[in-house]
Amino acid sequence: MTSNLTLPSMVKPESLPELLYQMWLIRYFDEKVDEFFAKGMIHGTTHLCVGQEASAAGACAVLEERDKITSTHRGHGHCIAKGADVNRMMAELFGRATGYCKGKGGSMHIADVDKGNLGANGIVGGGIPIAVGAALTSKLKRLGYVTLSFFGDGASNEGSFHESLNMASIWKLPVVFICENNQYGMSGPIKEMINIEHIADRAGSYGIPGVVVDGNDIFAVMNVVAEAVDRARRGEGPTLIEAKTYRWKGHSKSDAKKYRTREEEMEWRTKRDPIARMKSVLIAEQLLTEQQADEIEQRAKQAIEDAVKFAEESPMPSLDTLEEDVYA
Amino acid sequence: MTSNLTLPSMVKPESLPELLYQMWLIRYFDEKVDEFFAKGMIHGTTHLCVGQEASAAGACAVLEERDKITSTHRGHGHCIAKGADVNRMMAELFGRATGYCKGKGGSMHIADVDKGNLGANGIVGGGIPIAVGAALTSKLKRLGYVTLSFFGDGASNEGSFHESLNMASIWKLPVVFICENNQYGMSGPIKEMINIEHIADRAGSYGIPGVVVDGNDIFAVMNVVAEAVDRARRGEGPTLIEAKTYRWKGHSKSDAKKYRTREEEMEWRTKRDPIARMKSVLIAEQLLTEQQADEIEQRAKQAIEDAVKFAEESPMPSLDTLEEDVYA
Amino acid sequence: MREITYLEAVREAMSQVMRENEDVYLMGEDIGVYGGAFGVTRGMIEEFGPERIRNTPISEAAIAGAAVGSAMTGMRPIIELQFSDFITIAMDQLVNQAAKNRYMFGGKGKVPMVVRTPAGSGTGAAAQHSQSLEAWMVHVPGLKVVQPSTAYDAKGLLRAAIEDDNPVIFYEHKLCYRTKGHVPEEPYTIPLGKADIKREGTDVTIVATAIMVHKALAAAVELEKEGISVEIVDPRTLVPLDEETIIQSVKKTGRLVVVHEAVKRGGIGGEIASLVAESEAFDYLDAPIKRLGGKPVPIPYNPILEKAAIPQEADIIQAVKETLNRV
Amino acid sequence: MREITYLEAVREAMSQVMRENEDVYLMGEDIGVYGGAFGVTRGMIEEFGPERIRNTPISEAAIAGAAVGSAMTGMRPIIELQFSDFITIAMDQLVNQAAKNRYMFGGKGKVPMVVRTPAGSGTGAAAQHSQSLEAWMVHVPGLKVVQPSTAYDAKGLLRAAIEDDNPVIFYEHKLCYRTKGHVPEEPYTIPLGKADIKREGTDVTIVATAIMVHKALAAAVELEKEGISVEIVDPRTLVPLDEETIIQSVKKTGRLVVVHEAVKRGGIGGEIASLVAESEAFDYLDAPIKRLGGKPVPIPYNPILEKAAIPQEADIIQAVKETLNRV
Ligand SMILES: Cc1ncc(C[n+]2csc(CCOP(=O)(O)OP(=O)(O)O)c2C)c(N)n1
Ligand SMILES: Cc1ncc(C[n+]2csc(CCOP(=O)(O)OP(=O)(O)O)c2C)c(N)n1
Ligand SMILES: [Mg+2]
Ligand SMILES: [Mg+2]
Repeated sequence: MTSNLTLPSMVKPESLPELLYQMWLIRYFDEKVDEFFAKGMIHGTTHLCVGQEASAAGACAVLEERDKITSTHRGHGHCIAKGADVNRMMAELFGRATGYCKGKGGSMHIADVDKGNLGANGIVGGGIPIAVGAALTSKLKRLGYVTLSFFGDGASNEGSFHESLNMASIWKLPVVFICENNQYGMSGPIKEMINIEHIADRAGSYGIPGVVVDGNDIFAVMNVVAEAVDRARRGEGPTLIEAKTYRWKGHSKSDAKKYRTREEEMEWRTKRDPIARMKSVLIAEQLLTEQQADEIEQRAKQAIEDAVKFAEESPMPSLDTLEEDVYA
Repeated sequence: MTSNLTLPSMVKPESLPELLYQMWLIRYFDEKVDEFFAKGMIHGTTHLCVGQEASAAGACAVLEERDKITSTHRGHGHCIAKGADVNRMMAELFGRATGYCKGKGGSMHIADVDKGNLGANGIVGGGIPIAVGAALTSKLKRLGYVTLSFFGDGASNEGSFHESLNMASIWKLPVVFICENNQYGMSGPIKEMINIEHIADRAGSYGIPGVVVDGNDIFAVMNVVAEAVDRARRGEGPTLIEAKTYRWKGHSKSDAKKYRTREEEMEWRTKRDPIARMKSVLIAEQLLTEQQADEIEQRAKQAIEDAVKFAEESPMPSLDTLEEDVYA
Repeated sequence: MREITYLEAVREAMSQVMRENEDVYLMGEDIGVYGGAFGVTRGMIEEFGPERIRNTPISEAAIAGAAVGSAMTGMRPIIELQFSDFITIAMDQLVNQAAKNRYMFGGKGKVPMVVRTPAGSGTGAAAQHSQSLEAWMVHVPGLKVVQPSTAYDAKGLLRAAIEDDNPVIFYEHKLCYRTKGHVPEEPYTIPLGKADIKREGTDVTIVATAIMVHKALAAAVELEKEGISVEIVDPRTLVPLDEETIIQSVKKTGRLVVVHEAVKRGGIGGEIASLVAESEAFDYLDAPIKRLGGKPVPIPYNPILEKAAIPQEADIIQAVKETLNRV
Repeated sequence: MREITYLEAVREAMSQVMRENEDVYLMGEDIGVYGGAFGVTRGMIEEFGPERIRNTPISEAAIAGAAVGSAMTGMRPIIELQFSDFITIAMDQLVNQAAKNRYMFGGKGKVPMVVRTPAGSGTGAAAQHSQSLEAWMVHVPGLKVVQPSTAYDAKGLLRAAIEDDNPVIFYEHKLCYRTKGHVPEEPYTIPLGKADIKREGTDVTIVATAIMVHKALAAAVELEKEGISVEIVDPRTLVPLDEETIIQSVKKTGRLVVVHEAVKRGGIGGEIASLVAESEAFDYLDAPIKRLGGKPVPIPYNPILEKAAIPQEADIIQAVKETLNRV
């Protein structure tokens, strides 16, 4: 295979079909979760990242396994992209003992510490300082890993964003802040919640690079994140990346979406679907045929069906486990 | 009197000698407090603003009585500049019943709500959101007043700074943020605590003007703050002003000042004394004679002696008052 | 009398005060067209407009602080914190500023603000969205703390909280939102500091708060079948606390079970039990006081574990019987 | 044995662990050349350098959060919050993250970090710099809470806290800093969860924490003159709490006074009193349990008022006598 695509050095053209698979996996995972929630088959609430697959998959594609991420309430995509097993994820949503958190965490708290995912987070902005700390460990122990912190546009108005970026900057920590600007914080349009055009411009307050990227273009995301990761790994400190994207679904389980128009949604769904875009590039670049692309999609769909089966067949946690795991 | 000075419209040349008096009052107040603390005659701790008189006096000089301020742990200057009675201030430091807080607040909590001083604050950054709220009242009730929020360089790294400036900006609130950058947050040199040159540049994160001013030049301070106040009063929203200054004394009661050199201190004391600078301008502009200037200084000194006398002769609060004033 | 939900009662209390008093306004995340995370403010922005139903950025510290500053200068803000767990981000403004200003300033100024916030588990939202942290607030002089359990109480207490000249933390329980009750249409207040006897009885007193009032009521029905007569006291406000009503009830019944959802360790059960033990009711006690509270765990996600983490009807029945030596 | 101050003991514990274990480091405001607000870390940056004695910006939320992230990835951070009142700004990271991560993640990961922070009044620093908020932390499953009263305990407990694999809130009392005691030079640990009987006695048990241990000891000397023999139990750690030692003592003496500096309402006194009342010691009680705690006020500035806001030696003497019906 040869290709004219500009790719970061750590991403080989051969691996791109697998990345497409990952995007489909994310999408079908969340579509399935949506279905179950609509049917009332899952407890609690959930935040789906359908439409935002490229920022999760693209950003994590340039990471090494030892690298770490901190994620958010809208974290299934990050989790899958950082290498998690969809069976155990689905089992967690079903509250089963085989889930990543043994049924104790649910959608908002899936972590995969072994794979470097330091956890989804139910607190908006809560993961940002944690990423700073993980980066500090890397620096103090000279471990060479980089930490990538995902958060939303809304989170950029939390104090924790400000304190963390400043601290990471003055200490030149190996961390990359990636703001997935999906235009809304729940119902709050980011345009009304900040008085500047780009969240990336806030980098100026910390003397670090700020970059805006089309979050629905996985190639652009990979290149921008790769550069920031390199910079961080070289010891030159953090970068703030703003990936402009859109969530197709409502904010959480129940959302009448009164704060935006159906036209706006359609625009993003039809013209900027990150999966369709990647697929067409791969086909145009002859890295993939239509048929192979369909197979990839089907394989992902099937993996999610298998995950559901795994989850459904898994046991509930025993009541004895209630008081376990509080203290180490 | 005529003068070539550029002054904001609300400041009349005739009032300048009184402003010089106010700076002396601030200085002698804090020098006296320093003396008493050194002698162990006052309880607790204190943060002196000797050397920073121009930012307090200059900023408040352009305010109307109905305008409000929020202040800090280093708040005696702001308090005097906003019109407080030094007798009641000194009495408060002596813990007397006649003090502004009936002896319950002490140095860090003097407030003069009637005069629009919403309080010193022992929490770094704690007053900033309060100023936003006071400005919101002005806007909601169309009261036309402006709120000025003082805080230090160190406070600009608190989350509250970030959240407040953003909120004030998107709501176009009549508030002026004035950061008195005295180069250190306790022992932390601001140069090590941020990775940019000017804190004022953080205004860029909020889409508001950011202005650097020589905080030891009272004329410059008045002009810059007046413009920001005008803007706020016109309904055009907040401004961030950074007044570069220096505290002559240690951070608080006990401070070996190991984090800075005596030379640096001398430089600021001798070459940039805000009072000496104002005095020489007034004399050069023939708004004042040497002799009048001396009289002003003596009058201020005497006022502080009187304040001490008032405080010393005031009664201690009665034990009955302990449980009063918790609830309204 | 008309029946409405607890959620509607909260909304009605706010709307009525806002029609009467221009100084009252509401601030919070997604309280506008979204109607708030639980729908409490639905329709309010349409009536009162975006100036008085202020959608905020996600900035809890500034929301709380802006409320403090605005309250100090003459407004009566109500803020909605989307989940009471997020109070952790607003603590400085609530505890160090709102609660203390008046005292620190020697009795000058006042901070008439209400923090409305949904608490409690049972919705599957897990550890960071299910806490019951009211005990923290009880420990802070200068704050008042309200915890309504019924629609009727919610409406009257919220109005009282808004009219109060002090910062009031008003805990709404998520599982109470959909409960219905008779609620007069006209405005009324329930004074802060007045407990309510939710059921009269003679054998045991249960002091229960928020959702536990409902569980206790259900338990009482079962216990009655076994001939045990339970009196249920709902303090409604934890600060000020109506010690008198609790003590009188215990003097009558001679037995006390205290039950709350919050973690037992360090919860307000200890405070209430100790107050009673220190009071004249001590000599009337025929059995040791029983405390029920949440297990010492973060709230888990799985619904079975989630239920097991906090007291349930069966636990209350069991505790009452133990108190009566009838197990 | 050598005598050093409580402050020196804290410093020595940190320095010794840091010499042995590269994973331990310290973060906080002004802990470098300034030596911390109270001088606890004086000299440490000279020995360990600025990488391991990390001066931070004034950003309590990020300091706490960075400690969480760093602890989760293999370090053992100690953070110094300059005054324990500022924990209000770090609450989300401590309560929603540090305390809950392991549980939420189903037992994966651990958060071995220590939050050292000076608490208490008596220095004239007034309402925002004098609080005792340990009861909040006790209420949060996942945290451990330590409150040493002597130099010896401070050294051994701090080492245990650093070696513990969980987040530990370590309260240092400002007025204890200058107190001296015998402290071995070699490293040692005192297990978390082991109370210490600071004085043996037979008539009354006083459970006292932090500075109240010293006031209780002074009171005991006075009481002894009147023939009253007081036993003083210092829990030293509130989580885990050594219920056993407290219960045994009460069984022996039959009387209990609990005293802490924190505001009585909602303080841990209620928890301790209730635990005892619920325990087998209940039947041994010859008098109602007495709780002493701070008045329901923010700490005032004036030294006379400041003293009156919290229990003093005379109050303890009075409470003991009341318990013995000797007033
Ligand atoms: C501290 C905090 N405040 C509020 C919430 C409630 N909440 C959950 S997600 C959300 C919106 C977050 O917006 P953004 O950061 O843009 O992320 P997105 O949901 O768009 O992915 C809000 C307000 C929360 N979980 N935590
Ligand atoms: C939230 C909080 N953190 C820390 C402190 C301790 N402290 C008091 S003043 C100060 C330095 C503040 O620096 P800056 O904002 O520059 O004001 P300056 O003292 O220089 O006037 C510190 C760290 C505090 N009072 N509040
Ligand atoms: Mg968003
Ligand atoms: Mg400074």
